[in-house]
Amino acid sequence: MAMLKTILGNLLRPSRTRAPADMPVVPPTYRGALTHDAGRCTACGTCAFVCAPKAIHFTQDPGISVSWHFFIGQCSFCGLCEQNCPTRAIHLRADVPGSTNSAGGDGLRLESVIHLQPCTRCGAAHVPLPAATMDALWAAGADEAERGYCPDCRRWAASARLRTAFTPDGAVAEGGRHDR
Amino acid sequence: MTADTMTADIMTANTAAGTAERACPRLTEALRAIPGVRSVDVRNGALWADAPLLDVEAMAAAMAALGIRLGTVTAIPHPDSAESTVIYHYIDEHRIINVKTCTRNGALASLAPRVRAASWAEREIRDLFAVEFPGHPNPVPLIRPEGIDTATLREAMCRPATVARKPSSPLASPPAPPPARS
Amino acid sequence: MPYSFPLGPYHPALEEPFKVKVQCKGEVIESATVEVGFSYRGIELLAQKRNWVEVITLIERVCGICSNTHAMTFCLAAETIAGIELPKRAAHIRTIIAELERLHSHLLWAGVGAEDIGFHSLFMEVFTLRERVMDTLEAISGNRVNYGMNCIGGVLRDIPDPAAHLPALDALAKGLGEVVIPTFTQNPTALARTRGVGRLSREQAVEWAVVGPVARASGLDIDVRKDQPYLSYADLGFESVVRPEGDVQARVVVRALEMMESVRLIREALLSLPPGPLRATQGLPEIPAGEATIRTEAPRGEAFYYVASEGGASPARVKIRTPSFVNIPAIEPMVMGQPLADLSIIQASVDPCISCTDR
Amino acid sequence: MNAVWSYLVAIAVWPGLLFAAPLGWLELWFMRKLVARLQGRQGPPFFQPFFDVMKLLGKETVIPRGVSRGIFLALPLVSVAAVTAALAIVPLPGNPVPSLPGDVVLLLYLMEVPVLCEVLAGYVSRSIYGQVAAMREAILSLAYNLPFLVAIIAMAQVAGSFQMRALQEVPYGLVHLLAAVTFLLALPARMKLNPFSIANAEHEIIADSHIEYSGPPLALFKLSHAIEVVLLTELFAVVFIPATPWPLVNLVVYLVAGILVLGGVTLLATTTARLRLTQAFRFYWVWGGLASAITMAATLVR
Repeated sequence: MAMLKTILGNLLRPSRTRAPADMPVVPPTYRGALTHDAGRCTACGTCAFVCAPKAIHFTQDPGISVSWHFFIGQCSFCGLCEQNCPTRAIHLRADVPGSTNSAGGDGLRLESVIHLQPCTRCGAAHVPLPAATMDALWAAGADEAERGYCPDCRRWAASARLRTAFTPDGAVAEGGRHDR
Repeated sequence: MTADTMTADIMTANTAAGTAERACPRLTEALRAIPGVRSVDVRNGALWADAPLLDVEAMAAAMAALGIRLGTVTAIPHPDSAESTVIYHYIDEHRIINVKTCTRNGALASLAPRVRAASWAEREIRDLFAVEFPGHPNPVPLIRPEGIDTATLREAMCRPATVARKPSSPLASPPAPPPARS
Repeated sequence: MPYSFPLGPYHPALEEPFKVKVQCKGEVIESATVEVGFSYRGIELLAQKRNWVEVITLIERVCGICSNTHAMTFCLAAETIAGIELPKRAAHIRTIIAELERLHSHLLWAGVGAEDIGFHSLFMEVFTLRERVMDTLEAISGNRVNYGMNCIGGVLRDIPDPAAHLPALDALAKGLGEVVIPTFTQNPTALARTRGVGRLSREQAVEWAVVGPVARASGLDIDVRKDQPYLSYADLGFESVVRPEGDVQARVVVRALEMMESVRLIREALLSLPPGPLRATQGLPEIPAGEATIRTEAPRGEAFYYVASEGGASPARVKIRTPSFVNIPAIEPMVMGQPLADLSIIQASVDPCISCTDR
Repeated sequence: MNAVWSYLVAIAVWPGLLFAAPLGWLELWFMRKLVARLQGRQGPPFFQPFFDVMKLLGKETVIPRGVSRGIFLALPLVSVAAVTAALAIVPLPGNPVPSLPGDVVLLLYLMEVPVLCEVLAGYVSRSIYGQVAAMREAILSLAYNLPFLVAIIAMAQVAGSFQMRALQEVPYGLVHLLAAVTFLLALPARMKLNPFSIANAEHEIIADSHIEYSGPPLALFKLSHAIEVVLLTELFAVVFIPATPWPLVNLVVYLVAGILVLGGVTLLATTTARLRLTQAFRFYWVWGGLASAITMAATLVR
């Protein structure tokens, strides 16, 4: 009798069928397609490392740019790239539908170009820090010239400063030019 | 599993033998009594019995007497020979009892005539790693189609994995095609 | 005249490719063989060729329904090897997802079971309920299946507002208590198709070493959540559901009552979600050499994992023994002597998951 | 109008093919829509049964190897022809065919032909699923024909004649009620609806006995089923619903009665699971037999 009551109740209620037009409410946590912010990416390679189906890969134009590539047909929407990205450059956006690939290999392919800059000290091509990060790091008093350094030169500069602090008499050894 | 790690296991087994005694004396005693069992110890919350020359049928009889069911059987092929490590995983509802042994000439006596639960596990191992289980009542392929050779996975599983340990920046190395998966 | 009747590998009663081949005389089944392996994927091999982060994504795809169980059990094994203690909040969240997944799996099963006895209206009601579970899982994890909640050392996603999911649980308990359970246990036609059908005695259950709801419906009180409590089950208090009859009806009832217990567990876990970190470790996992065997109670029964590490970048061996792998062979004694018409509901009553079996 | 013409009109136009096919589709649509709404679904659009048949007409006909082409293609034709001819006998208002003595017997015979065709279709298909379906269909017809035939024969007994018009003119009484119940008992199995959808149990035997049929022959079987639905409901209405002196009112009453009967069996179908063959057989021989016995007893004590 439970069934009879239920189905007669259904007759009075509106139908539960969803037409394509009435899309269900997408929760904010929904894992849609990827978006990549080239301005935040440091090309560290973590996203490609954690991506099990290898939907993400990098190509580079040596000395000029690094490109981040994404193909939705291989993506499993696990969200590990977003979770593991140290600079939060990747987001799985709820407002971008996830299922847009086809067997033919077409579908969403993203390419995002990260332009390299020559280091102002050693000349090595590197990914510059995001502008906001630079402003925060070199806010007051720091050496403005370090803004254009590559990570290795920044490390060298920091260690040089540290050494200066320990040996204030100024006997800073020259060199420290890392090989790259 | 290489021979080195197996010896290492045996060494830990000898030092940790006392803990097994304390955890479940009756079970440890029964395990020790199975012909071929060299040592019993507790590791990672489970009982591990090491028995390279295990008498498989005696183990089945002992476990049946204790009323412990067989969970499954794991085989780990050895890369340098045709032998495989075989682990019998018994489950007594409160803990897992693992009996580790090794194939002899690529074969081990079948448990299936006595233990129903071993039938599919042994058929699968035979399909994947070419471990023979003489005495199996129904030695037909389980997961490979008829006509395809045994040892579907053996070679591939023995091949060492080429997996990066850490993420690497594309800038750190000259551009190379992504490594092909084996 | 005896004839052989193949159910599968492609058949409307089976959602996945496996085959029950029966020999019949009249309408009565005289012998049966179960064949699997139509879609073997070699995940155990692939797991050795992936790093410890990728493996979780891979293992999660062992099964489409109990994906979380597999990822979670693998993570538990890796955590055991590395000696990582799971934060309390992470354990609670894992428990919530595991029980939601059980609800989702059992409801899916109840729907398929209803279809197999030709009860289409019940199927519709059950799947409407299942939709609520899926919505809840999506709201928590962002995905309807393959939730990607687990990482070695904890969970990746938080449940910031536990109370928001309580209305869905209320609706579920109402739907189960007022429609699904009464229909399965009182509707005369549903009873006619399930009572006394596909009997597996306690002795047979022991002999075939079945696990999970199939074992509990045959009077074997085995449940990993009770026997060897993991995650938060010891804190939340767990009651296993056991029926002695061993027929399809008992399996239905066991699953139905388990769903009620799951609803209770989820509610309590949500209400008592402890504060604290989500992960015990930061960054990418480092797993030392070692080996561990872990079992958890998947919706279909006990899932067993053996994970070995040699301290490398990837696992040295991952052995997956899914509950279906031991439950599916037991279809053979169940269908023996039964009418052909009951073959589909009997094979469905063990909730065979071929994705798990052909991992 | 001479007799040949009236027969032709009755078979081809009214109440035959030209009207019965759309009416059958309408009734099938009504059932599907009602089932959908009872299950909380949207349901098919109005023209869906028509689309289904039209789509099948455009598909390729595949004949299994080793199956006699003639029999394979003849079965659906015979099935459609038989149900249409049966419908032409039913004295619906405006039916040009004169009532003949003994046409009830002819009607009952013609109504068995589509069942026979289905059984044969399953047997000749060389498919194990089709053969099991055919076996089920054959056994089930033995079960439901007991109350079905008794309901009609009881009415004939009361009328004292095996003529449709005589059945219609029987003065209203208890036998009408009992026979109607007995008839309705047999109806779900006749229409292959739950809980007696045993011969077309897709989760057990993939499909019904037409499993090997495709394209136009399958479309003819579908058409035959649609006309059979009209035939069964209108036969019920004509025999068990009291007629008024106005033919047009009668027509409306009959159609409404048919729809109501369909609604009832649909409601039953949506609240039940499918029974096993043995259970259905037992049901019909116990409850159907009981109803039949009571009905027959009522005709005697009257």
